[in-house]
Amino acid sequence: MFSYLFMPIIIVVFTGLLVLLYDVLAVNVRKEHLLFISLAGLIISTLYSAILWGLPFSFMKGMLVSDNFSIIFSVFFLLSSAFILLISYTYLNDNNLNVGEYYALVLFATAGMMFMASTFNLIVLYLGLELLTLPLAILICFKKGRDFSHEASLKFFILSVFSSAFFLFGIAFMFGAAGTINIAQVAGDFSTHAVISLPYLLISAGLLILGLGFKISSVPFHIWTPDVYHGAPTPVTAFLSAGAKVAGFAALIRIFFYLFPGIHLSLTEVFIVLSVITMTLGNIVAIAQRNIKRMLAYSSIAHSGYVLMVLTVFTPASISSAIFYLMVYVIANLGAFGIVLALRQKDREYIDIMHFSGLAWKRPLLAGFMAIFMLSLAGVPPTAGFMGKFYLFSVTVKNGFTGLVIAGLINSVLAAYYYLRIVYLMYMKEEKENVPVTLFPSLGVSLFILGIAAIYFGIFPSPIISLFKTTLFH
Amino acid sequence: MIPIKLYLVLSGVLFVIGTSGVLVRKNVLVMLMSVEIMLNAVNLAFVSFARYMMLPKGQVYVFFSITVAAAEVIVGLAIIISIFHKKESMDVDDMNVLKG
Amino acid sequence: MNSTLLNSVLFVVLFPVFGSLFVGIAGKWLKKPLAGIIASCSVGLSFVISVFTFFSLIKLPPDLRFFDKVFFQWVPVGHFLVNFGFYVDPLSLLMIMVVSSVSFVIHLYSIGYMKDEEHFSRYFSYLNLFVASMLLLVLADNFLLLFMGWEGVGLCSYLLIGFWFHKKSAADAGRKAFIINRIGDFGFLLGILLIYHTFKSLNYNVVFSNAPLILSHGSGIATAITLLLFMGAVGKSAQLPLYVWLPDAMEGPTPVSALIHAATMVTAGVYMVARTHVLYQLSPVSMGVVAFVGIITAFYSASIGMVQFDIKRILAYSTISQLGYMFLGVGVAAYSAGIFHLMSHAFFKALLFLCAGSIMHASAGETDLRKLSGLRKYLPVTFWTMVIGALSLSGFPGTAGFFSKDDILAHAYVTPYYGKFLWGLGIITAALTSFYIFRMIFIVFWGDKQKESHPHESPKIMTFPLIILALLAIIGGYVGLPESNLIHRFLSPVFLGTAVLSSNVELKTIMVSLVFSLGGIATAWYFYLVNPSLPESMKKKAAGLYKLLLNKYFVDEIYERIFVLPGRKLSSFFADVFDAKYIDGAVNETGKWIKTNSEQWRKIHTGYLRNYALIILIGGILLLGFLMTKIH
Amino acid sequence: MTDIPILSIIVFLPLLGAVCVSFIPGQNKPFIKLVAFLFSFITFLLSVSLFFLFNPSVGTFQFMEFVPWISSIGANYSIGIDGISLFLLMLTTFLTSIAILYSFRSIGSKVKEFMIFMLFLNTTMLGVFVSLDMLLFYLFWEAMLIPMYFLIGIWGGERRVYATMKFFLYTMFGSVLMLAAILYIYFMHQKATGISTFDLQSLLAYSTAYLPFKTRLFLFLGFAIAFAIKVPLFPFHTWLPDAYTEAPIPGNLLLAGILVKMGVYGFLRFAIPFFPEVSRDFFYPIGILAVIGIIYGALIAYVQKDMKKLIAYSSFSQVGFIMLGIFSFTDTGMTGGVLQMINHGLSISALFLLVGMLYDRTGKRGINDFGGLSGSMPVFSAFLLITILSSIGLPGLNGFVGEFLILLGVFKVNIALTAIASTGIILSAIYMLWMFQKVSYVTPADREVKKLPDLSLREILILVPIILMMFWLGLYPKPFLSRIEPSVKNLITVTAPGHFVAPVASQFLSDKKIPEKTFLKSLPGK
Repeated sequence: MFSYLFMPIIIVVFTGLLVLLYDVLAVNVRKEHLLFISLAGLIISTLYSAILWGLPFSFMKGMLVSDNFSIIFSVFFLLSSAFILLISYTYLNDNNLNVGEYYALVLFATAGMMFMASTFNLIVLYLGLELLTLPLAILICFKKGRDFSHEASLKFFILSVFSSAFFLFGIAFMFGAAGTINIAQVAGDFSTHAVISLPYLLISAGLLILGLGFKISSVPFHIWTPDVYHGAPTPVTAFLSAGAKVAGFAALIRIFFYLFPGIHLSLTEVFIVLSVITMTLGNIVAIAQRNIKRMLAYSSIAHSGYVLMVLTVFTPASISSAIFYLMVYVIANLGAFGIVLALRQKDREYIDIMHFSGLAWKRPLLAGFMAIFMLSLAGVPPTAGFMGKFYLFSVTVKNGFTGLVIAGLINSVLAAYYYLRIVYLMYMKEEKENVPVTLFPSLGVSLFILGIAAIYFGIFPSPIISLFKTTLFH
Repeated sequence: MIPIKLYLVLSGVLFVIGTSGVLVRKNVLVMLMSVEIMLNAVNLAFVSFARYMMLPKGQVYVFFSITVAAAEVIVGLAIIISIFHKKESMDVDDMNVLKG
Repeated sequence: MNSTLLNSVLFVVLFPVFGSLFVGIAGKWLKKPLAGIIASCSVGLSFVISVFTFFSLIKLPPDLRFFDKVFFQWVPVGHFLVNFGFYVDPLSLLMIMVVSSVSFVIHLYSIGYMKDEEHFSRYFSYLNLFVASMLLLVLADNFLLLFMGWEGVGLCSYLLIGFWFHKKSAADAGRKAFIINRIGDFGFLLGILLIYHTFKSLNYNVVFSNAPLILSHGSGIATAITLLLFMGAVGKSAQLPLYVWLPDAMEGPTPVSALIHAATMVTAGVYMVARTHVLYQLSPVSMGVVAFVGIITAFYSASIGMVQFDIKRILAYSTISQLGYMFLGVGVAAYSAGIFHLMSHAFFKALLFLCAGSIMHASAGETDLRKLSGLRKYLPVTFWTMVIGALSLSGFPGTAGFFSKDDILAHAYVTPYYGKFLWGLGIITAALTSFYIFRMIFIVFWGDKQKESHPHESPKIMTFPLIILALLAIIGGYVGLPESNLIHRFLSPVFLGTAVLSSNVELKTIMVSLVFSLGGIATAWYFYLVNPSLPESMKKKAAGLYKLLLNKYFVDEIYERIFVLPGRKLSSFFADVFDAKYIDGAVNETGKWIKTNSEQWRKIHTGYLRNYALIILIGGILLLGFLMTKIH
Repeated sequence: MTDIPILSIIVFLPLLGAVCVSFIPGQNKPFIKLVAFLFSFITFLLSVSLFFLFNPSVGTFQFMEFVPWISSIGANYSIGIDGISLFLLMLTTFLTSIAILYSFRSIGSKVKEFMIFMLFLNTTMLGVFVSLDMLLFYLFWEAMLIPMYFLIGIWGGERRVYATMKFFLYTMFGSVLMLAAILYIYFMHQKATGISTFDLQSLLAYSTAYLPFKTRLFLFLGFAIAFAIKVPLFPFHTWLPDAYTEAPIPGNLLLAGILVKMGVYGFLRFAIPFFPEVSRDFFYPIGILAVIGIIYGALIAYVQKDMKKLIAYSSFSQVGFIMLGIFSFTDTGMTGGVLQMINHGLSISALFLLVGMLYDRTGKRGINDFGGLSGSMPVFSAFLLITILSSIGLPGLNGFVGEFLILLGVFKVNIALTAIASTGIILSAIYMLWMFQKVSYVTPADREVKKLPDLSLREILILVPIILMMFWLGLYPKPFLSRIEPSVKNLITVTAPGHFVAPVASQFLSDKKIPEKTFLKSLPGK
């Protein structure tokens, strides 16, 4: 039973080890093989996850679970990792980074994310978190010889261990409050009115929010995000924005879906405040950014704010809309980073927003996709971003937070400004500097798929939304 | 029996010391050590809760924590060494190229 | 009347419209006189149809001479329905005959007058459209269609006054005409709205038959409606205070002035008041206003006319003055007298203008009295016809003007309210009128020929119309002889229940006004032929008055100061200050404010690791602190 | 009516065109132009067929189509038209064809992209007019901003980027408020009935009958601000002069001809039927703003030096009439308002086309740069004159009928407002004739202007249909009025006080009763 149900994670971990071993042991290492092996692992794992759909199972009282929620997120992580590998392939070659470790670390981090999404046990969650964080820290400084990446890596590393200490402290208090760190069990205790120490529980909740807030870059725990996104190698930045953040949300949703009934009053207020300041700060500071990676960093902060909006109340509808939004966000964000990766020649990257000037008339298709991604992030129909926002807002109204929705809507107008600026540069400004474009097949295909998805889900969101609306938790 | 609160206060004090270390010290290594103090403070809390509630699984969690701490130190040191190679400096305030 | 003929009334309007379209579009390919001939024919055909209609109409008994022919529904919305239909009755028929006949003559004249013009066909296209609009105005069976013609003539006056578009003064004058007309139309439009609001219809039949039932005599609504309508008439017929466009209208070609002053456009106001007399009858106040505005305008502009030097300008003020008479007429309920004067005025004023055109033709476009003299011998036809016109204008016995003007004055005399005053001012104006017109005649035709000028008589195509009009200016009056008054009898079914005059009073007033107008002629004769130095010395004696009159009471300047300049300033203020600073400013400043904030807030990210840790810590403390407050 | 989904075909044919164009190589400009024009023209022809298929005797929706779309949230692909949208639909297809035909010459660079955006814009605009589902409507409504953003930003004038950004953000700001209102109604409806739906009719019946008054007030404001920005109503017009001035002429046609109509259409289709009482109470605020706009816009137009700016402000001034008519709640006023939308669309696009034709010749568009064109370009001057006359409401041309009906309607409600609004007819004559004089009269000093070639056959062909329409609408508007009026009547019936208060209303409002009309009584005129 065990091996059968947790194969997805195991496959990923073993693929990581296989890649490492292959790189070290094989006589004549072909770099493509590393990619193929990793992709194969990810895809097999994805398929395996898909098979498990609708077969909820829990192992060791929820230390590991496999329910629809975990499967959706696992597939998310697996696919986004696959796209990360696809879009980073020649980047790695050009920077002499194309080694087994890179693939292995990405796969390990993926496994960590999957752990985060598929456990009720907080300590396993902590392990997953660290399994995500440590490979990431290494990946961030993977590109040797750059001040940026070292600084970014150090900041990321110190701050994440700092905040994970708080997270761990939160687990301890949960243990103190309920005598268990199994969230489902704690929730069961609520319903049976067993004695739970409320002060400890609240402290615990606060510290857990801090730890996860760090991962999802909610203000004020977002503070590392811009620097790290800026300093990390671009594929890693994409990975951070797509995978790590979503994993944080997966954990947050699972924890607070269960904890919520007990302490919903205070939590709602906390999430409202976090949501508003997160999206406002993210959007406003993004306006001043001149570096595309920094801009996308702040934009990703703002998007966390939007998702938090719906998490003020943990209803099934809230969760399905949050998942849909995250999916839409990841699609557009991966696409955007993919295009940032395309503006490159060998190891020189062009990440100032001015480098986008006149792109549309040089590479119309590329610019067209960038425009789609930007508009999707801005939430303009008919892109998926609009549907995501629309669904999110409609659920928030349903939850009774119309004021929050208005804040979110006004924020989306602010956001439109800086997303449109990229579009404006691409289409309405003359090219200043000759910016080279390196487009390779795997990147092109990825962009194409992501671009189509960003439109498709904007027009036909129905199937995927109803998928997310099924019973998610076991 | 010594009340649980005192253990928690001790744990809290340790945690604050660790936190302060991260905040005030400029040396990266010392910062890393301060984080270790924080983790140990948590371990103390775990153990005291476990003892107080007579739930041995709390002590098991500490093993997980220690393992993770060890992994953290390894990765952290690796990063610090590679930075030292480059910069010949341990001062964390030297690193503020990325800002804004 | 058979329906074919009634249907054909549509063509009274359609012929000139087609003429206008054809000449306008195909003008490029038409040889010069051809465009003019086509245009003239189209108006001529209108005239023919109206004459036919006239003859079949008078065969009918007087009570049955009213036809409302609907062609199609124009604007149907729910209960609101306005048809495109024509109202054929003695009044409209008389009007279309006058309009089409005079216009036809002017068209003919224009062929000769405009032969050297570059945009010859365009001119005729406009001219045809002008006639068509006026005919539409007259024939309309409802107020909205009337308004269409009403605005249409305003448009055509704009186009024709500004016909010589290269001249800034012409362009300005055209614009002025249109805009001042629009000011009047603004009131007129409100009047129409109020009519619909009151009667739930705009059709003449409905409105007029219901008016006495719905509105009581002297009711406020009746006064409001009629005054608003009159506002339109004031604009269109150039009465005080909206007369200022007409003197400038002489910037257009002279036949155009003839057309505007005689047949189309300015008479529309008088026609409208006569047409809606049922409503005016209900409001004594409005009647009084109409009469007073009329007579004051008459006197006012005649006084200006006395000192002007431009022959066309003198004629323009003369028109304003004569229109004043007509309004006096309709204002004292002497509708048929007003229409009668309208008709005779159409003949002699068209004549006078065409004569003026002939003079200009002869003297290279000169219109200044001070540079014209002694033309009698060179322009015999012009001279004689112009004298006839002038006599008619002065009300010389036996001319059309004599009968029609005195008809009005006699009616004014018997009006119960201030009748004597109206009449008194009327005959004084009559004296002024004879003075200024003969001042012009004497100066232009007597004396010595100017040096270096070679005056010559105009071609036949131009003198022929003069002769026709001169004949009309004389015999036109005989339809309204005091005793047999044909025109009055013809129109009486329309103006049922209006004042009938005893011939006794009429004879009495005729004698008095005759004395005055002959006195005017005599004075002019004395001033300009017998003792030419007298005017100069008079000028010096009454310098203030002279200056006032010469500058037309400074009305243009006053309007400029009160309306135009402040309007411009307000516009500039709105455009450059209010819109730019506040409306735009609000949005742009918000944008700037956000950008400033953006620059400020990003400073939170100092780049120092330890600051970051501190921020996370502070966030955590706040978060925990907040949660702690939830513990009771 | 028929089994052929003709509305869907009309809406999506241009999009298909855009896709086709995107597959043609960019160098093959004539072919791109031809394909784009054919698609827009066929769409136009199809929409003309609607005119004949349309049943003028009923005021409800026709050609309805219904396909489930996002079942989980109750959004459907539900479209249909009534007499109001029919003509806006036709106007859209008409002006798009004209705009594309015009752009053959004036758009020299990036033709392919231009055509793609034009066709895409066409689809979104058509979608707005046919949507009977709130989500679908909003989707089209917002999507429309994208092509417009590009059209202004890429092919616009000197300050195009500023203009397009301002346009996009400002209108988006309004739209999001509307989105909030839509979501709120949706939610309240769901709470009351348990049915999730974005269907226009069901939400409409619900909101007029059951929502508390205060809620309706806020929701109305949400809609009203969005639409007022689009119209634009004073003081929300700041984007307009910039966008109009900077947009390329084909963009102008659609921007001024159709986009601003969407604001009015929004009022007619959503704000008013959803909140009839509130709308009636808002006659004075909106009426006064409209009248201020009429006079304010006219005054500013008078001192403009740039022809496009002058036209922009004139357009701003004229839409005030439309708003006034719509909010009069009388059949004449509202019908006039709808008719005036068409009229304004025609006259304003003709004006922009004419300015564009001058710009194509000289690269200038200041009113002082020209003069005496009556001599050198007589055909141009004639067209310009007719267009100007149409826009200043000369009887016999289209503008008058609409304007008169509006004034007639408003007169019933408030005489003073009518009188003040009517001064607009004087002011419009002042600034329009001023422009005409500057352009067509008085000989210019500039030799070059004297030698300008007159309109080419293509240009005449572009203008003639518009001019003919002006005359048709002015002289025989009956076919139009007869189709608009039933729908307007229907609207008036639906918005009559108490129309939707069903007996079951009490069960939703057991504790809250709809207060009597007390709001805004203190405002002037009441």
